[in-house]
Amino acid sequence: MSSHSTNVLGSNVPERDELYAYNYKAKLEEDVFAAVSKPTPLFYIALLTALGCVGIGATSWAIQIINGLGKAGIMNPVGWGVYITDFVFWVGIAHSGTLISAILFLFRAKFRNRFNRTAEAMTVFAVLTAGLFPLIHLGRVWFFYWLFPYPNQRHLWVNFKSPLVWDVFAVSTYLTVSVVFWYIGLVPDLAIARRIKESKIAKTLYGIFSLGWTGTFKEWQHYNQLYKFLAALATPLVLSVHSVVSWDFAMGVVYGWHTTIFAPYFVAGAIFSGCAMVITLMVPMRKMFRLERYIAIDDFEKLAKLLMLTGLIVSYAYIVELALALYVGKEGNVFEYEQFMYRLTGDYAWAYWTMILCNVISPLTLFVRKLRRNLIYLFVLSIPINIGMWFERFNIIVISLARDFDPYAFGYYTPTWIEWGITLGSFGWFFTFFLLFSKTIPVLPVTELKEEVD
Amino acid sequence: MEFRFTNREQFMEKLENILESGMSPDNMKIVMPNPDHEIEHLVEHYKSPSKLKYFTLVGGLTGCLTGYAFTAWTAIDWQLVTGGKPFFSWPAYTVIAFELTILFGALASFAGLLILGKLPRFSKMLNPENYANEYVIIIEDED
Amino acid sequence: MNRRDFLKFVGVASSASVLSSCGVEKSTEKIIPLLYPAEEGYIPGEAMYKSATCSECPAGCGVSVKVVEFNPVKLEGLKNHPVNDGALCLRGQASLMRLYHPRRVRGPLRPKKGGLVLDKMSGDMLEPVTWEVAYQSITDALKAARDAGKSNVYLSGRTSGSLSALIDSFSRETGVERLPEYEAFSHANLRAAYRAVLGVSSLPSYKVANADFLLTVGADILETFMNPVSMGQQLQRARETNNLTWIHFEPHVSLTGFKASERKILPPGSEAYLLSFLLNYFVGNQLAQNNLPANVRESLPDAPIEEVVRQTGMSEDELNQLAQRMGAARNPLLIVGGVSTQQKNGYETALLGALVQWVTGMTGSTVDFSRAEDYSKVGNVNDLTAFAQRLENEQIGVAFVTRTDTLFRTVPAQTRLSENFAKAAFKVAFVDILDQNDKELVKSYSEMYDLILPLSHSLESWGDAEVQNGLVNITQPVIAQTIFDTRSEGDILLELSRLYRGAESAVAYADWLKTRWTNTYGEAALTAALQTGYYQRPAGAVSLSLNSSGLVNALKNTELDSSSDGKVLYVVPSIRMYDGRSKDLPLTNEVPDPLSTISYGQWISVSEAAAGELGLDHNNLIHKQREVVRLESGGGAMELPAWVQPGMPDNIATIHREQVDPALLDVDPRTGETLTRIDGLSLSKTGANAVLAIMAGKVAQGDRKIIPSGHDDHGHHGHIKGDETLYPDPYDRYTEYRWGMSIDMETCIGCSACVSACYIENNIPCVGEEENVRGREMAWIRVQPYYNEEGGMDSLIMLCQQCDFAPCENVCPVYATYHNEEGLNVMVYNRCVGTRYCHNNCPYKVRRFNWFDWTDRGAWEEPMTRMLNPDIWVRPKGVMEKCTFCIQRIRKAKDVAKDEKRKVRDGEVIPACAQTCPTNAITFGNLLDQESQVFKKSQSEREFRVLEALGTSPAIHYLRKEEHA
Amino acid sequence: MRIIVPLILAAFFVVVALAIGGANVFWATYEDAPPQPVAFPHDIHAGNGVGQQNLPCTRCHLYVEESRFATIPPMSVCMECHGNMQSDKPEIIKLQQYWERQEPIPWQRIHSVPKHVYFSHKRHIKAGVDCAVCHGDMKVVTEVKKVRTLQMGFCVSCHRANAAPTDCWTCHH
Repeated sequence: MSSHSTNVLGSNVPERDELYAYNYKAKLEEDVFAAVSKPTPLFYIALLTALGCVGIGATSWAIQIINGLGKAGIMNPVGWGVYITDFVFWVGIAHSGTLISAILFLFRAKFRNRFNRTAEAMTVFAVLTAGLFPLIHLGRVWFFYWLFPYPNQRHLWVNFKSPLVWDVFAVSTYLTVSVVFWYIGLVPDLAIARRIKESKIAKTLYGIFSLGWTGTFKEWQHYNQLYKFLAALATPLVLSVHSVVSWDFAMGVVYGWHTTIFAPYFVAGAIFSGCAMVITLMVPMRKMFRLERYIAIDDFEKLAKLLMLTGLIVSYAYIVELALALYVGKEGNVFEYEQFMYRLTGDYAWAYWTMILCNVISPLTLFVRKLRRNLIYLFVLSIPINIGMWFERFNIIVISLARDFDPYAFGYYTPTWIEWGITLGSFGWFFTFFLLFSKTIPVLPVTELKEEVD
Repeated sequence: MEFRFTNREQFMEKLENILESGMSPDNMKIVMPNPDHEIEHLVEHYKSPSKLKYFTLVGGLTGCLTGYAFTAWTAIDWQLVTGGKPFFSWPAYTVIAFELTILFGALASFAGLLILGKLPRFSKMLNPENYANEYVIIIEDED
Repeated sequence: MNRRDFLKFVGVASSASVLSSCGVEKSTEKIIPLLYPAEEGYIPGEAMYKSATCSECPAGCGVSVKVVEFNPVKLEGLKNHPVNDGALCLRGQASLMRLYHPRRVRGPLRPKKGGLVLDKMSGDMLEPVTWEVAYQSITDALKAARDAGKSNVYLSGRTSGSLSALIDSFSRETGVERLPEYEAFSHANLRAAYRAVLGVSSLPSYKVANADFLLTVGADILETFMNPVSMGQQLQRARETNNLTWIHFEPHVSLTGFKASERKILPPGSEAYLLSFLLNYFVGNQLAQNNLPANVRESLPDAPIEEVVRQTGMSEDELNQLAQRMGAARNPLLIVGGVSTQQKNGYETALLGALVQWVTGMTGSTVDFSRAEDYSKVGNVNDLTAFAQRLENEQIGVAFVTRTDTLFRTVPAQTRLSENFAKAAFKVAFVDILDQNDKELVKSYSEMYDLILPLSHSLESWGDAEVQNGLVNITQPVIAQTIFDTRSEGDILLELSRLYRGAESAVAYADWLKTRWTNTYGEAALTAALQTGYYQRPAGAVSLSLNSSGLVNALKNTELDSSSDGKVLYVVPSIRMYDGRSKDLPLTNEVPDPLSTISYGQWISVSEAAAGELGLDHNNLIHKQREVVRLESGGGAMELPAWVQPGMPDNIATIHREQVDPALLDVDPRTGETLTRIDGLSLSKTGANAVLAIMAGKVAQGDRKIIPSGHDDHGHHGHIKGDETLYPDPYDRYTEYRWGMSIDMETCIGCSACVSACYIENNIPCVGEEENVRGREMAWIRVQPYYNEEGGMDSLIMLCQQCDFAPCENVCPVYATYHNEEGLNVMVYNRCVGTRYCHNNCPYKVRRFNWFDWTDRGAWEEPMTRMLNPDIWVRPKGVMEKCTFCIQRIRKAKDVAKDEKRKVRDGEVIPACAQTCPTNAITFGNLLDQESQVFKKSQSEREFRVLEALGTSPAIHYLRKEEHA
Repeated sequence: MRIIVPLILAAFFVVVALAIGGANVFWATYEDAPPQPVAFPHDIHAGNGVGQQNLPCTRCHLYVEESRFATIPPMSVCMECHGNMQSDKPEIIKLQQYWERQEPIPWQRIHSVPKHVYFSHKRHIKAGVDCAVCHGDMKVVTEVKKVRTLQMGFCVSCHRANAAPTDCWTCHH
C-alpha cells in the first residue's frame, strides 16, 4: 500500500488543472456514496448476527425483570458488577467521537476529517448503549422515570446531591449535544445525498432530513459559527461527562474509588478506549468501502499516537493509585493498602494483570514506527485495548466493593449468564445501529473533505 | 442574473468585482458546495457576521441560572437532609448548572441556525436547485 | 367449630388483612366486617399480649405472645418471669415459625396400605385419615395388644406439669406403660452423680447471679446447658453486683468459652483430674465447709499431683492459684456438665464435681435444689436399649412416640432402637412438622409408623409446664382456632381413654386442665397466674445430706484416666438447633452459627493444626468453597466439608449434635449417658470440595481495627460538632430526639438472639441455602465474630449505624434514604428504585437489597403470611432495606406519648434486638436526654464507634471489652 | 406539499399529547361507586334532615378514635336498631337475612391507601380533621363514592397547609 498521495484522483487525471477541485469533489461524492449503496450479503449476515445478539440480550433482560435482579450475580457486598462496568465501558467508547470532532476541530487537526463522521456516529450509538445500563441495573426499572426531575402530584424531586443524578444530566446532555453536533455536520451531506440518490423514497427522506439545505452563503455563514460554538461547547462537555461518571465512584467512601485523580484518569481512559474502538471500526471499513484514497496510513498513525499518549496517561494513573497505597502502607491506611494488595494478589488478580497487560504493556509497542503504521497490527492491538479497558472498570467496581471495610462483609462476585447475555446484547445493539448507519449515511464527511481541497 | 463557476478562483474574482461595484451581499444569492473561509472573509467585509453567537450566549446563561435555581428550589421545597449536607450544596449543584449551560447553549445555537438560516426550508426539501459542485451567484434584478 | 364460627373467624382474618393492607386504587376488594364486636380490649391494628411457654428446649422460658388482628406475630420473653425475665434466645424467637410452619402435618396420616408401586416410587406413601378412623385404629390396636399379651408403651420427651399427670392417668386407664422419657441431652451422668452424692434425682438451678466466682467445666451455659437465657441474665447480674470472675475449662471450642473472663483449654479427659485436685485441695487444706466421712475419703480415686499436672497440662502453681481463688470467693459456683460429663470418665467427672460442690458448701447456696428441675421421669440410653430389646422380642403392642425425636436420629445406633422399632405391633407418632415433599423422610415415617397424629402447637391449646420445682408456666391458646386439623396431646389422650373405656361423655383438655388448676392452686391464685402467665410457690427449704453409702458404692467402679493420644471428635450441642429439634424452623437455619458464621449445611470444625497437617487448602478456594474431609472412628464414618475454627485445640474437631451420624455415638453402660467424645478419630482429605454457606468473608479483623483497642482509639467521643466539619452541625436539627444505641461488648455473649428477633419483628425473609451461598442474606443485624491472635473472640453486633453524616444518603438519586429530625437514617422503601448505590457506599455493609420477590420464592409460604408484622411493609423485589431501630416501635411509643401530651420516656422504646437480649448488652434511647441510659453509656471510657475515622459519626456507641489485668 | 409535512407532524404530536393527557385525566378521576350487597344509605343514618337519624360517625365506626382503622361496623351494631325493627324495605330485609344466616356482609371496599402507606384514623381525628375532608360529606350521600384521590399529593398538601409532619416515615415504613 502506497503512502499518502497528493494526487487523489489517480494517474489518469491531469495534475492540478483548473478543474482539479471540481473533479475531486465529484469523484469524492461518487466514492463515498458508492459505499452507501446496496448492501452485500455479508452486510445482511452481520446485521442478522447483531440482531440475534440483541435478541439474546433482550431475553436475558426480560428474565431478569420478571424474576428480579437476583438473576444477575451481584450480591452483598458487590452491588454493582458487570452492568455498571458495561455502562462505564460504553460511555468511555462514546468519548473519542466528540473528542475527535470537537477538540481536534478546534485545534485545526485536519486528520480528524477522516474519522469524525464515524467517530461521532459511534459516540451517539455508544451513548445509546451506555444509557441502557443504568436502566438494566435498576432494581425497579419500571420506576426509572423517578430519576428525572419532573413535576408530579407527590411533590417529590430528585436529589441533586447524588452523583447518579449528575449522571442523568451529564449523559443525557451528552447524548443530546452529540446528536445535534453530528446532525449539523450531516445536513450538507444529506443535501448531497438528496441530489445524488435516484430512488424517490430516498430522495424524499434525505430531503426532509437535509432541512431543505441549499448551500447559500447565508446558510454557510451561520453553519460555520454554529459548528464552531458546538465544538467549543462539546469540548468541556466531553471532559465533564466522564468526570461525572468517575465521580459516581470518587464521591463514594470505598477505597479504590475515593480518589481525586479519578476525573482525569477516567477521561484519558475514555479517550484511550474510544480511539481503540475507532481503529477497530475504521480499519475494516476503510478496506470494505474502498476508502483507501481518502484515509491514509498517516492519519491512522496520528490516531495511534493519540492511543500512545492516552495509554501512558492511564498507565500513570495506575501507578499513582498503586504507589500512593503502597506509600501510605499498612500503618497509614490499612484499607487502601489491603485493597491494592488484594488487586495485585487476590482472587481477582487475573483481572488486574489482564488490564495491565492490555492497557500498559501493549500500547508501548506503538513506539515502534513500523508497528504503528501497520494497519493490521493496529486493528489487532485495538481489541485487547478494548478488553483491557473493560477490565479496568471491572477492577475498579468489583474488586473495590468485594473488600471494602468490614472483613466480615467481604465477598466474591461471579457474573451469571444473564449478565453476559445482556453484555452481548449491548454489542449487538451497538453494531445494529452502526451497520444501519454505514449503509444510510456517508461514512466520510464529504463537505469537510471538499473544503480541504480548495 | 446568474453566474455559474466550476473554478473557485474565477468565482471569487467575479464576486469581488460585484461587491466592489457596491452591490450589497444581501441583494444577491451566493451558492457554494462547501463552506469557505476565504469567501466568508471576503463577503463579511461588506456584511455583518452571523448573529448566532447571541443565541449561544443567552442559551448558556439561561442554562446556568436554571441549573442553580432549580436545584436550590427543589432542595428547599421539600427539605430532606442527606449525609448532613446543607440544603444549598452549591458544589454539587454546579455539576447540574454546568451540564444545563452546555445543553441550553447547544440547543439555543441549533435553534439559532434554524431561525437565522430560515430552516427547515420546506420548499427546497424535495425539489432543490441542482448546482452540484458549482459556485453560483444570482443577482435579483431590481433595476 | 361449626360453620358459623368459622365464618366469623375467617371474617376477622380477612378483614384484618384487608384493613392493614389495601391495594390498588381500582380494586374490587371486599371488606368483611365482624359479626360482633371483638373481645374487650381489642383495638384493630393494636397488639394484645398473652402468655405462653417456649418449648424449643426444656428450660421453660416464659413467653409473651404479641397478637395483632388475632394472629400471633412475635414472641418475647415474659417480663419478670423467674427463668428468663423478658429475654428469649434465638430458638425461642424463631419458634413462632413452628406455629405457622407450612410443612405442619395438617391432619392424621397413615401409610398407604398395599399402595400402588407407582405411589411408592413417587414417594406418596402417606394418606390422610379422619380422626375417628385414627382413634378407632388405636383403640383396636390397644385391645388387640392387650389380648395378645403384649405391652403397650408411651415414649415421650421430657414432660412436666398437668400433661405429665394426664399421661399417668391415661396410662392407668388404658394399661399403657409409660416408658422413661427420652431427651438427647438427658444429663444422665450428672443426675447419676447427684443421686450418688446427695440422693436426689433432679438437677439443681445454678444461681449464677449470686456467685462472685464461677468455674465452669465443659458446661456450655450460654448455648444449651440447662437454661442458657437465664444463665446469660444471671451472669450479667453477677458481673454488675458481685464483680464476677468466670473461668471456663473446655477441651474444645465453644461460644461459652470465648465469653468467659478466662478460657482455659484442658486435654480431653483431664477434667476429672482438675476436679479431683480441687476436691483434695479443699479437703486436704481443711477449707471444706462440709466434711467427707472417712469411708468416702478412702474410696476417692487416687490422683497424685504429678498425675494431675501431667493430665491437665497445668503447672502446680496454676492449679494452686485456681484453687486459692475459688477458696477465697465468698460465693463460688462450680458448674460441671456438657462435654465434660459426656465422655468415658464423665461419670467420674460429674461425681467429683458434685463432691466439690458439696464440700465447698455450694449445694446450700449457689447450687439450689429448692428450685430443682425435675428429671425424675427422664430416662437414659440404657432405657432405650432395654426398650429395643423388648421390641426385638416382639413384646410390644402399641408404641406411642410423642414430642421427641420420632425417628430416633439422635439415639446412638448401638441401642438398635431404630432398626427394631418396626417390630412393635402398632406405632403411633405425634408429630407437628413433617415435610411431605421430602421423600426420604416420608419413606422413613411410613416404614416406622402405622399412624401419624398431628399435634397442635402450644399457642393453639391450653397447657402448663412445671419448669422448676414450684414454678408452673401457664399457656393459653392465643389463636382462636387451630390452623390445621390438629389436636393437643391432652385432647388426644382424653379422647383415646374415653373410647378405650367406652365412657360416654367427652372431656376437653381445657376443661380438664381448669378443673385440675382450680383444685391445685385455688381460684384466686389461678386468676393471678393467668394474668402473670405463671404460678410460683415459695421455694421450700431443702435439706441435703451426703449419701455416704451410695457414694462409696458409686466410687468403687470408677476410673479417672480417660486421656487420649490421638485426635478427638466432640459432638457438641448447637445453639441454633439444640438437639436437632429446632432444625425444621427456617430461621434457625438462616441465622448463622455464631462461631463459624455458617448458616446452612453440615460441616466439621477442625483446628488450624489439623488443616495444616491434612494440607487443606482453605484459603485459596474461592470464599465459600471448603475441602471435604472424611472422618472415621470405630463406629462409623462421615464425609463433611471442613471449617477451620480459630481457637480450636490442635487435636480436636467438633461437629454439631444434629449433624452427626448416630453410629458414631457411644454409650456409658453404667449410667446410660451418650458419650459425645469420640476418640480415635482419623481425618483424611477426600479431594472433593463443597460449598458451605459461610456468611463471613473473614473472621479476623487483621490490622483494620474495626474494634479498636484502648490505645488505638483516637476517635471522637460524642458527635462531630460544626467546627470540625464543613457541614452544618447535625445536632442543630435534632430538636426533641436523637435516637441512638449502645452495645456493650463486655456483656454481649454473641448468642444471636437479637438477629432472630429482628427477623421476626421486621418481616425479614429467610432466603434459603442457595441465596445464602450467593451472599444474599437479608439480616439487618448480624453477629460478626472476630478472632484475635491472643486466642480470644469478639462478637461485634453490626447493624445500621444511623450515621449523622451517612454516606448512603447523599448518593441516593431519589431521596429514598435521608436523615430525619430524630437522627434516624430513614429508608423509604416505596420510593426506592434500586440503584444499590447506598449499599455500595455503606462502609458497614448493613443495607440489604431485595434481589427477588422473596414472598414468591416461598419465604412466607401459607400460612406463614399470618406471622407478618402488620406495622411494617413487606418489601417487594428491587428495593433496598435496612434497620431503622424498629421504627414501628418508635412510632408506637410516640403515638402513646402524643395521646398523653408528653415526650417519649427513656426505655419506652425498645427495639426487638435490645428487647430479647439476655444480657442487656444493647441499650436504646434518646441521646439528647442526658439522663437516658444510652447517653450515659455513650460517655463511657470504653466507648468507641466503628470506623470513626471515616467521619460518618454513627449513632451506635460500642463499649469495648474491659481490659482484664 | 410544502404544508403537508409540517401539518402531518403537528397533527401527530397533537393526537399523541391528547391521548396521553386524556388517559391520565380519565384514570385519575374515573371512580365508580361499586354496587354494594346491601344499599346502605349514609344520608338517612347520618344526615340531619327530615326523616334522617343524625347519628354521629362514631356511633357505628366504633374504633375510629382509638385505632388506625375506622373499621366497618360489626353487624351486631346494625342489629342494635334493626333487630327489633319490622320493615318491608327490601334492603333492611336483606340485612336481616344476612344476620339470620350469621353471615357477614361482603362490602365492597371504596377507600383505601396502598400497603406501603401507614395511615392512622386516630391521629387525624385527634388532630381535629373532619371525616369529610377525606371521605366527603357523608350526611348527604346515599351511595358512597370516592371523592378524593387519596393519593400522596392530596395528603401532602393538607399536611403542609396544617404544618403536620412531612417526614417521609410519618407515612412510610
